[in-house]
Amino acid sequence: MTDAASQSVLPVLGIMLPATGMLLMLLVGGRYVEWLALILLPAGLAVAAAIFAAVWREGHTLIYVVGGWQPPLGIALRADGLSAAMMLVTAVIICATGLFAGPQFSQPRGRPERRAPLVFWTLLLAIWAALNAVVVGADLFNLYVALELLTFAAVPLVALTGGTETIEAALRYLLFALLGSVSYLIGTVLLFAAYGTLDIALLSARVRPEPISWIAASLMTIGLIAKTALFPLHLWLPPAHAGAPAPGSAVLSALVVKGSFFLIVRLWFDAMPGLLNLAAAQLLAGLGAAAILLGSILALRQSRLKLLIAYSTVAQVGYLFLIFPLAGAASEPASSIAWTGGWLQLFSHAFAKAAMFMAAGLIAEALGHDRIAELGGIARRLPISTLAFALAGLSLMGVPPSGGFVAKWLLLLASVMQGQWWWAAVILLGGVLAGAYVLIVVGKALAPAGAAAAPTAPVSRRREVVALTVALGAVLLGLVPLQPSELLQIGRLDVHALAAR
Amino acid sequence: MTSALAFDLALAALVLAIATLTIAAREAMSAVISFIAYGLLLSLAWVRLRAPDVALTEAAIGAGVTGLLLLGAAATIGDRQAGAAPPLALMLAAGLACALVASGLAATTLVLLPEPAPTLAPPAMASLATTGLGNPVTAVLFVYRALDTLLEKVVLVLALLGVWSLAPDRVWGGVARLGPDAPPRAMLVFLAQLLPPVGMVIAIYMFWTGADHPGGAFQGGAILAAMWLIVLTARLADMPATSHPGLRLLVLAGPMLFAAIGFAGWALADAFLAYPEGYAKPLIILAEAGLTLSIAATLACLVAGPATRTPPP
Amino acid sequence: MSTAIALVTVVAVSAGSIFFLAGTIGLIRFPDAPCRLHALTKADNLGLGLIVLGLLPQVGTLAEALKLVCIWLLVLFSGAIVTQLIAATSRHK
Amino acid sequence: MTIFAACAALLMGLGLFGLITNPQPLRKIVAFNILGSGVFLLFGIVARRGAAAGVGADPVPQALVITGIVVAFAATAMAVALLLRLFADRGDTRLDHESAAGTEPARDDCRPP
Repeated sequence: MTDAASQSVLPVLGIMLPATGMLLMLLVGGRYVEWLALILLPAGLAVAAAIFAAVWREGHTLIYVVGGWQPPLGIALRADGLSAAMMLVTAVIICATGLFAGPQFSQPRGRPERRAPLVFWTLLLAIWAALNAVVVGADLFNLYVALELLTFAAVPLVALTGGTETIEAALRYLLFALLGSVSYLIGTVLLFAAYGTLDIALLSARVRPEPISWIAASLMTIGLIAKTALFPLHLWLPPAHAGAPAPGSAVLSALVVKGSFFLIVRLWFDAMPGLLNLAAAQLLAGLGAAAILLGSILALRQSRLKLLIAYSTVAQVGYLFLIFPLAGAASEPASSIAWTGGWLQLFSHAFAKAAMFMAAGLIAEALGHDRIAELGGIARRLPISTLAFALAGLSLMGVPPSGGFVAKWLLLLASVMQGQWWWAAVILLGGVLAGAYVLIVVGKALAPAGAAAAPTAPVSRRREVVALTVALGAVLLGLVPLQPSELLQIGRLDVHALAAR
Repeated sequence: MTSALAFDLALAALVLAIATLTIAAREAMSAVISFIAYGLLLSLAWVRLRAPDVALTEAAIGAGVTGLLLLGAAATIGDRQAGAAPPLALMLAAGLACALVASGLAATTLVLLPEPAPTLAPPAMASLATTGLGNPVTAVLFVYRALDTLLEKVVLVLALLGVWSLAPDRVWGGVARLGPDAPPRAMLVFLAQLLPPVGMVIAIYMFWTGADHPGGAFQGGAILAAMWLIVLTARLADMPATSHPGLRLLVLAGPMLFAAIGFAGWALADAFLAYPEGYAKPLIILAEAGLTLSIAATLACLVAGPATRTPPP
Repeated sequence: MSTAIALVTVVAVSAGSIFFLAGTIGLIRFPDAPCRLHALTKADNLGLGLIVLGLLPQVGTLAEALKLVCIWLLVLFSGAIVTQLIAATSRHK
Repeated sequence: MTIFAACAALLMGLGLFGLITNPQPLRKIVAFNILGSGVFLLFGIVARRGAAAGVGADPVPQALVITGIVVAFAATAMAVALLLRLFADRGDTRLDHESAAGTEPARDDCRPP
């Protein structure tokens, strides 16, 4: 069924390395957890890099048939260009988060095991395994299990600090996520009932534009939207993402919400090509546009830094949904431009948002609070963190030469080329609003310290540098030549070619 | 045929009536009790749908262990927590929306599903001989779609970690509280002395027979968990501390063994989670044995909840 | 012969069902916990016993028959103890 | 089978209604379980429709349901644990506290001692 050259065990390793690593951590406990992390993080990065290199070099999808049982009876894993890019970005952000979190979550020597370090490191690896399973999954039910893995890793991370507010945020997040899972599951069973397979490639060949496909796709999309926190199902996100400890927020905002978004794209572009029609695409993008405007305006009104950043995630996730009308239309090259722009937005937001939450975490640690009104003088105390925040902000605003700029520019270009100018207006307005909320924070940080400025706690220089490096990553993404656009197309054709057989 | 139809109708009506009771019940405790009855009746529906494996799982986990968990929560919280019910207009709107959803789904399943229905039963049965198993559901769980099962075990461990992580920092690694603080009644102790040996035999039978007949690791594990919980509630054994290396090993051994068998398949049988020819059945039974123990420990720990007392010195 | 066996089954299972019905009505209608338990135990012990008895002639193998009897014994045993526990708890309150 | 298909749809509707309208999180969790079991029943109907090759129901959806029941239990356990912790901390379990983290300064007690 598949040519030998594309068989590779690497996707399995991408899932199983962090998954078994997580089990091992729980088994050994105590100080060994950090040592294991020290081994597993680079190893996982190496696997991701190997997959990226293999897909790049060979130019087609890597496939692994688990247990040798071909779909539809068995489960296959597929790493196409998009999966490879997602895996690499995930690995880089996870490793950076690990470096950032190292001093915060370390076990003291010769004392009983502490709660937070053990839980944090195991959850970090579990999130990694789940995200890798989501991006290489090719079976709708296997993807359901992967999504649940992601949820069950993310929820305790929200509640990690143990504050009552965060427990409540975690519970609300869990309830939203469970409703989303159920909705997704109904769609899955309907598709299986109609077409007798759960495999995405087989499904894309069998699916017909008929009512049951529509119903299934809608239910699955609604479920995934609840997990992605697209407006109007975004209510759970700000308290959850703001309540987690800084490294947790970084991973949640940068990566976890993207996992379910990735599946929405998989569903409409890979599993059910040709089913995406204008009305559905415009509706999704319309919700995205509402999220951009509403999220940005709410971000402007926040008095706390972490909540501001969390609302900014609501807004930035909105941009991703512009991919549906812009890349879904069959008008080359505009749709390819939009496709590249959409994914670049995802990647640059991942870097920018991770950096922002890291910087905000350091600022909160130094001040003992994160009230925006009382940030005065922090630029002098923590110049590196402030710079990291500002650089990440540039990418969110879409200022050249950042990755966010290129992404938004490509989306803008695509919408103008296709005559869908209203999305262009939203993109520009969103950029202006993002500029406003970033400038409020930076302006306050640059202001002189107030008379009642509290003394600041010392902050690790190493962690500041990690935040800055991640922010630089967001900027540098804008300088990468547009070659990745070709990578992002790898496998899209493969799936269709497979479908044709 | 008509008597079967009448039975199905009565069963479905009863299931729906009890579900309505569960949703509409005034007190949390009555809702939970009717939920357990609902789960048991539902497992009869699964028998009628010719899915005895699912019926056992629903009865053991869906009704049994979930019910136990919810009973504990309802006993602790009661109805003291009640927030205000939404206004009537909102209730009506929600009711209308849910009725629409239900009728839409009913119409979808009754009208839109294709005839003849697509099925994977023929390929699943055709390959059954190569696995050496007699129960096709076990074959799907441990051979064809073993990756799902493996990841789902990780989900279960992760849920336990999530529950444990809710312990306050000062009691981390401590002991969970199970049941009331009062000393156990003599009758309970008597039950805990007599029932577990029988239960263990049934659990082992359930896991062992799963290869060829309805049953398996989940159902056996759930029964084992229930037996352990009875023993712990009767204070015949101490609840182990969540930091106890033995407990952690017990929880993790099954998933790790299964993963190890998966990797061994990669080395010896050309594919991750493939079994070498002729060794499929013994390896699956080995994995299931480990998983039965781990599932039992995990389910029991999930019911017991996070630590509330400091670890013993 | 087979008619006689079938008759035994029908009579025994019907009688068992009547006990269950009566027990359930008692469970719903009786005022307090001890009365309800009194009704319930009749259903459990006698009703199930009669049903098992009725089914015994229908099974094919000895193992199946043993399983049926085991089920009845287990229900008898756990039912008796749980009833005691519930009664003790309700008296305590 | 038609009967159980209608039953499954109604169960999903009931569960959804309880999940949306009941203000008590514990009752929401119970409702989620009813909703979930309705979905699983749908799997069962699909399995029964796929009876072939000498088995009364397609084993693949049956296996998926078994996996699903275990995952639903894990979700219930996590939700109940969060709920009990919330109750222990605050004495109620309402989820309608507005601006969850808006009033309180950031707490980060995961810092090393």
